[in-house]
Amino acid sequence: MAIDLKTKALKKSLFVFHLSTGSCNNCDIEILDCLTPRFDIERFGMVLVGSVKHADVLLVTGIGTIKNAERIKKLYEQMPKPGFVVAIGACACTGGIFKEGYQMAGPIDKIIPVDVYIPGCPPKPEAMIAGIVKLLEKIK
Amino acid sequence: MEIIEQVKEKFKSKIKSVFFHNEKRVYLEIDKEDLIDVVKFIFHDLDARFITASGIDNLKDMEILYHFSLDSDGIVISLRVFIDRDNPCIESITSIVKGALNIEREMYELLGIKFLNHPGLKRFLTDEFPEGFYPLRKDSPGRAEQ
Amino acid sequence: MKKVIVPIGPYHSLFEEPEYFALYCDGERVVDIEWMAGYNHRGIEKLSESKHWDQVTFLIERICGICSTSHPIAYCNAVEDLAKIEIPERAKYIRSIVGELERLHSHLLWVGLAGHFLGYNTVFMWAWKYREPILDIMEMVTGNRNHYAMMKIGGVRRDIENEDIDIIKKILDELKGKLEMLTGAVLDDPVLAARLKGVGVLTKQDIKDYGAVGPVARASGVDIDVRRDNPHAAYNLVEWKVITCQDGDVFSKAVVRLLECFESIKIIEQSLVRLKKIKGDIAIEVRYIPSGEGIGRYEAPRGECYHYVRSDGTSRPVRHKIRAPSYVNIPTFKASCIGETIADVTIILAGIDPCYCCTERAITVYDADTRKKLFDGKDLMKLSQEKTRKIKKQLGFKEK
Amino acid sequence: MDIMVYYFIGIPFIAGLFCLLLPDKWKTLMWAIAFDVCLVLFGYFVYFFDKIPALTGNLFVWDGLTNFTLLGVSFFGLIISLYSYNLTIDFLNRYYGFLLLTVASGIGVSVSNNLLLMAVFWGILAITLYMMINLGGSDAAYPAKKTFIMVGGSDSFLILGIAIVWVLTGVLNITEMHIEIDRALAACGFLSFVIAAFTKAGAMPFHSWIPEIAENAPVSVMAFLPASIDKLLGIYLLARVCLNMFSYHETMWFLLRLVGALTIVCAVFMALIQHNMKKLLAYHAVSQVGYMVLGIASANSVGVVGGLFHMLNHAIYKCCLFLGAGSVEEKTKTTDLDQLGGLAGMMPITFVSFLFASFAISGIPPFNGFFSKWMIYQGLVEAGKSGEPSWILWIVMALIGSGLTLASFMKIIHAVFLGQKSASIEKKDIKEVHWTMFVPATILSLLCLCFGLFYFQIPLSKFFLPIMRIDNMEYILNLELPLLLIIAGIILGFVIYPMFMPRKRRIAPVFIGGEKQEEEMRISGTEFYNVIRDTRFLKTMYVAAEKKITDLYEVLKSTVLYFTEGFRVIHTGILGTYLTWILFGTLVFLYIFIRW
Amino acid sequence: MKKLFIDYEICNRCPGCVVKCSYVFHPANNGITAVREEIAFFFACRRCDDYPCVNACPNNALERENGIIRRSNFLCISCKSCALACPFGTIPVDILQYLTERCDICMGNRLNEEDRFICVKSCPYGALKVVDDEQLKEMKNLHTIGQHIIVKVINWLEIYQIQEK
Amino acid sequence: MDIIKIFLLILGSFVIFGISGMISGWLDRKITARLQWRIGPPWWQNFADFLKLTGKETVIPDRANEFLFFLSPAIGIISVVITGAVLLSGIFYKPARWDLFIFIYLMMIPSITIFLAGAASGNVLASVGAGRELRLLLSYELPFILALLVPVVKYHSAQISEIMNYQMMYKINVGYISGLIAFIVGLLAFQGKLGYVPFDVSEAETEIAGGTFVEYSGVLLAMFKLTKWILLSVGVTFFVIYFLGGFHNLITGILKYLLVLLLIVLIKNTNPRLRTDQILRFSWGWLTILGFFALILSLAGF
Ligand code: SF4
Ligand code: SF4
Ligand code: SF4
Ligand code: SF4
Ligand code: SF4
Ligand code: SF4
Ligand code: SF4
Ligand code: SF4
Repeated sequence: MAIDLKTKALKKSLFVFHLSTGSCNNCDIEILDCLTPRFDIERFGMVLVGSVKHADVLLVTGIGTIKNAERIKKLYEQMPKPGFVVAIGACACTGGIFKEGYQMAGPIDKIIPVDVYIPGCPPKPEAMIAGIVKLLEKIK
Repeated sequence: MEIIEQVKEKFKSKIKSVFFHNEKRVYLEIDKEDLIDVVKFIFHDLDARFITASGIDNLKDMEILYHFSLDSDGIVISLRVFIDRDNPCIESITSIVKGALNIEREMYELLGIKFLNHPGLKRFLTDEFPEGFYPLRKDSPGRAEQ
Repeated sequence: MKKVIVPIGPYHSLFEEPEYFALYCDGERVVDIEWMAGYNHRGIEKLSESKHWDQVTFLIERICGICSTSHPIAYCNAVEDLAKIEIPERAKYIRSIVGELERLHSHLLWVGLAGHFLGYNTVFMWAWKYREPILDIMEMVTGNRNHYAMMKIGGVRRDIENEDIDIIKKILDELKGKLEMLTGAVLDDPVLAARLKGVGVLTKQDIKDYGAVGPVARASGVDIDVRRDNPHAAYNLVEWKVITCQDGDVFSKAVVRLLECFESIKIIEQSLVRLKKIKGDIAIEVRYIPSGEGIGRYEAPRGECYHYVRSDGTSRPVRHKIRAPSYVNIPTFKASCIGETIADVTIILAGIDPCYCCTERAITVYDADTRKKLFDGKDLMKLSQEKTRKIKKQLGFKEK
Repeated sequence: MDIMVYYFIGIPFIAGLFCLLLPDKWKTLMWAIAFDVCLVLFGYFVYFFDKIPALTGNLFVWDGLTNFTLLGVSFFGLIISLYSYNLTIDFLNRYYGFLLLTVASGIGVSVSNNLLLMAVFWGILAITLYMMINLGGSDAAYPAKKTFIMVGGSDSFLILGIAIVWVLTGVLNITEMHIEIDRALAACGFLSFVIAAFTKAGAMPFHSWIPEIAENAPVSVMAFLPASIDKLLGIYLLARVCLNMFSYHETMWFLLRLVGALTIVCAVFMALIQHNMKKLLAYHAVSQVGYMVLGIASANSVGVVGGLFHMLNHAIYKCCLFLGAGSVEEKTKTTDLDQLGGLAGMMPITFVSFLFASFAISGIPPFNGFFSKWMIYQGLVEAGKSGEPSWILWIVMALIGSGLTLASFMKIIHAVFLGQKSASIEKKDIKEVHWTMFVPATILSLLCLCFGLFYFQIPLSKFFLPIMRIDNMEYILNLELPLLLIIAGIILGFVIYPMFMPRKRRIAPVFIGGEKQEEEMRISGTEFYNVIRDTRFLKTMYVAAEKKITDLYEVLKSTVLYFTEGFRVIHTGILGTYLTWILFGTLVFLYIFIRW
Repeated sequence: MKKLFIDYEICNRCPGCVVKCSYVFHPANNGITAVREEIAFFFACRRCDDYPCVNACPNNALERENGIIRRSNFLCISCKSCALACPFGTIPVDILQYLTERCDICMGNRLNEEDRFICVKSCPYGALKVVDDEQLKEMKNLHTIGQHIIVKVINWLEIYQIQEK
Repeated sequence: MDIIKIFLLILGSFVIFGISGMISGWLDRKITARLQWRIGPPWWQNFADFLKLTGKETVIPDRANEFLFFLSPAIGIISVVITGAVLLSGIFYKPARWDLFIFIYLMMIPSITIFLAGAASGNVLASVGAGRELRLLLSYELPFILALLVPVVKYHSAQISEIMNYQMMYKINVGYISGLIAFIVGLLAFQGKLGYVPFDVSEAETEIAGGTFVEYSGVLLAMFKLTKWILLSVGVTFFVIYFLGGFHNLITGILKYLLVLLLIVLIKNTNPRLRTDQILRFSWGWLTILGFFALILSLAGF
């Protein structure tokens, strides 16, 4: 019962940490856009936090360059569990237009386990919210 | 175009060729020994703004284009310098233009051109790759040996 | 000198992108800064050598999400310069409109983020709220909120319909009032002024030394603007003026950006009026890209985008050099940040409006080795899989 | 009883002289002598506390204040000698010898009723202080000289005061005096005494010797003399002067308060920016004097009790802090804050005792410092009620001083124990110090807590209320409820907290934006207050302070030197020779005096 | 003067060119395709009256200049419609490349001397040769493109011209 | 004294101020959101946050000093609960025997625990935050004290119960000019204690990534959040009691509470973050001058 309550609370209160790993920063801008009046993800209890130690969800954008790969892993390790990873944008899901890039160590799911993929270049904020709703369904 | 005349006047034989792509785009070819003088003149006396430098690998040699903008006329002057490919080194212009610091660093990193008297010729973009890996060189093996 | 490194980044909420500034501090005072880049390095310069001229526009767009039409414009200018193409008038106006809309949204975005960095979230929210209608226009006109895919060598890809023009005008009119309010709120706030005035001052000499461009330069009284100096698109066909400030501090940068918004609106409105009258193609047909070299410039929201392309007559560039505005603006931190406090450094860095994506475009190598070994697609796939596996295996992957 | 007093003074005195004669190598023997003597004395004073009948003789006085001071002196002697077990300095014989001599003369000062006798002991204290500082090696020579000249100079003020008092009243017995400050001469006499007390205790502007010696004198000496014994005795004298000898006078007392408040604030500002742990502690040793002065000068019972209580508390926690600093220095060989860091894990006991003492000195409830400060505030409020005009100013200064104290101690805590390890510490294999070093500190820190939690039961009702002859202090009881709440809160907290203790734990690297940890990513904490230093107004002050214009000694020195260039030739310049003569002369003087 | 000789009779039969090329300004450049494209349009094309290829091109990439087909390197999307449309099958599909290639007949820069003309060495069918004028003397049906390329091909242009007459 | 009563008081304070703190925290977020044209979180948001954090794993940084890392949240929470209990004690004990000074000192402890937490984390960013927290403490403490001393000067007593009685008898403290000024100064200084904008330098998410709390996660973070919420509630309650005449009438009391809360949130949302040196200059300059001015006024009887 207590566990149940905590899971429920988790669903209602996701702290997201934004991790950009070689993106074109459009996805990142759109993530920030989610915070702003039109989309306002705080309605759902989501807050953007500055430290990965507070986070429940990593929002990963970008192709995951070689320079980033080990850092992403480190950050994933630092995130307190239960924690989830959302790959945002074509880049994070597949590599997108930079797929042939030499620097590419990703896509992200090659580096860390990904729970939800949100494709698009960039995905619209609505899509991101929809993706996170999918994530909520996944949390048990 | 008087400005180009001025440059020609000043350096005469040192300007190996002048090429007008159109009236706003001028390419001047010079020797690498004369670079500093010409840059000094263009940067200080003509009060041009340094835009950037593009390094190009021609296999036979390397080419560096120093782009300067004369903002009041909207003219872009590109100084073309050819340097030896086997031993690519050239005087750094950072002593004149501070802003060239990172631009030259990048060229060093991606093309392997050594800039003499550059204050901090370190890699900063691809420092995870092995030494001697110059991706923008045309004969670059394509991937660093791992 | 005792060195204390305070790391700013790479994954830091100050930046949307990963970037690492090692601040060498003495107390709160920053005595030196080291800039480590490469986290976002995707190798676009190299990638573009293996893409079709037309594909490159899309790639270039993805240099960055904020200047996502500035780089294409500069690139198209470069290719048009190379091929000596004159674009139709209608295309010129549309380019200006899209470019200026982007400037609007980008400046608002900056104002918001600057507020956010200062902990002034109200400004952040307000600015971004006012930015939304612009994105709406964008979506209406181009079909996407951010990567518009509007530019094309020889013109533009999509037209702006007459019916849309009225709607755009209406939205802009509404926006103007709100913008005025926001400008007032930001510029008259004494606390903001206390925070921003006299901070991170760049002198004219600094600007010249570092070759800084855009609002950063204009805030220091350096009157440069490629739109005026080297006219392209429709900028010489409409009335507007270049905003400059003399102080060179972060506050003037804010002033310049906010006032530029009004100029942008002016440009857009005039262009829209003209656009209605002009009939004709939106693009000319480009058949051949001859060999040669070309230079393209465009005044992106953050300053001059500079593209140099060289062609050998095939359907892809031989060399594509991109100099994004932030690449020359960021190093000015050497002049403006040293001696300031950490808190100021963050806002000074933000004042440059840096985004690092564009500074890190340069490489990506995927040449098949033509001399020694030929990989085919499958080999490459295998190799890359192997590599990924390898990376996966060794946590803390390192070459050699 | 008289005869006992001779023993109290004589035993340590003789033991001290004996130690001086012993060869340097017999470490343990000397230690045993010192320790045992102090133990016996302390045991005696504890056992006979309250049981010794009050005594007011020609030469000696024995009342509540004496009782308390004696307890203090012997206690700190005990603590320090325990701590010194593993001490590694040259001339240990001198160390223990002078330690015992100090104890002896400390006892002497506090029991003497005759002012001249007191002056003699006072003089011996100055000498032993000088000698003990000198043990710090050649670097300590200059500060030692400075100290000697300052403290010695204050002795002459004492003598001057005695002379004035003699002229005024014709008696030399403290207990028989009640002087109205109605004339200039009386005021001069009062001020002379006060200067003597201030110099000893280290109130501004006579403080400059304390920070000066801090860096070079052995830490245990710092802990013993300026931190505890000198405070006890200096404030003892002040209390005697203010309570017994002179009667209340508006202007004079105002002056005292002013000095007290200024001392608090100025010294704490200096402390804030120090980079050396010992020096920082020394400045606090100065700053805290201000509270005591303020308390005693509040001229009402709550305040005076607060001041005396604070004196005790200060001696306890400052001693503990110095001992902690000593332990750190023992292990790391440095007290430079920039080079320390992250010691908490390696020296947990030292850390906790240091932390407690820091809380105490910053006045965090429920540590003892809070209660004495609180009483001082109450005293000031009371003073305000009875018409003291600027009481609120003193309160503000005292409160802000307390805030600043907290800030500077947190800085030490960060720089020494928390934060990240510095490169030099990372290399060394540092462990907890020997038990003889941490036990004294632990005892003291527990005392801090104990005197806080049971502030009424032990220190107040045992020591101070009897001294002031107050039976009922309603005000003090005011604290009872909050205190109970605090205790209950802590108990509840520590009962409930384990239930909340995170069950799922994992150790992971620190988050620094994903970057790799580098050695330089370390804030030592010394720069915390650079901002304050750079503030426009304060900057000029600090610059001035660095030029030592606030240092009375330096100012006087430069003026005197200007005049005395010519006399230099006659001096051999070997200070030790002079001192031996002085010591010898004082002994002769003492002998004559006692006979007479 | 050395010239690159292409025997288009052999070459034309080849389903997909596999030669290596030492022109390295582009990754995986196969310069010979560019040459073959030129040959195809110059010599192999039958010059139809109604240009089925031009009409078939969905992107308007083909145009006719003086009767010779020219493919725009910018517009072609490599859909191969023209190859299908050509009734004579004169356009080999592998020359219709989206990313066009370049052959500089190894006149430009090469790192090593032996890198020159590696197309010749790597053509499995022997369609390529480096020749000098002496060797060319005996051969028939030779045509030159520019100064450096010699093609051995039955020139449909001539036939066309004959028909015209 | 009755032990049970004491413990009840502590527990009561924990529950009352915990819940009202969470609600206040939510109000803060909600009002902020409304000011920014957002909808904002639902009322149970802070409860959900708290509950979720308790269910999460705690990540201990490898360079931390574990002892303090675990201890400081506990001290923090205990200190604010005790402060709350001291405030509440007026309900049980009449007249409540406690005075201003203990309140001032108790209110310092949360800042210290935040500092200790940062210092114990072994992280540079946290260290920077910790340093800033201290500077912040230094800066706002002086005006805070000055502001709180104004009624003391007025009534010549540091006893809060007496001050309350005087307010009942005459008029509430903000009714006097000096009291009003003191209230404003105190509120601004309290903003610093709460670590709200413009004084949120020690957390400064966009500068040092959460500052002192950067390493905290799970239960420990939850405790700090709770500490902050309770601090908010306790502080506002204190202001209501000390300056606005207290809760004698529950309805007006709550209205007063909301008013003070609204003021705090408004200040928070209409200012950017200041730099530490600016904070220092502001609070040791303007605020202190104002504070002294209020003191002088109250000495003069206004
Ligand atoms: S159709 Fe949509 S999803 Fe598909 S490539 Fe185009 S934009 Fe992407
Ligand atoms: S998916 Fe598209 S928008 Fe997102 S980072 Fe990648 S390129 Fe940019
Ligand atoms: S400056 Fe660069 S990163 Fe920033 S918006 Fe423009 S292109 Fe993008
Ligand atoms: S050159 Fe050789 S491989 Fe290429 S198409 Fe001709 S015959 Fe085939
Ligand atoms: S392959 Fe090219 S030229 Fe041929 S039909 Fe297709 S687009 Fe036209
Ligand atoms: S492959 Fe190209 S030509 Fe064919 S349908 Fe797709 S976009 Fe059109
Ligand atoms: S269809 Fe074939 S033969 Fe006819 S013109 Fe076109 S390419 Fe030549
Ligand atoms: S001649 Fe040289 S450039 Fe031309 S295809 Fe052969 S190898 Fe390539």
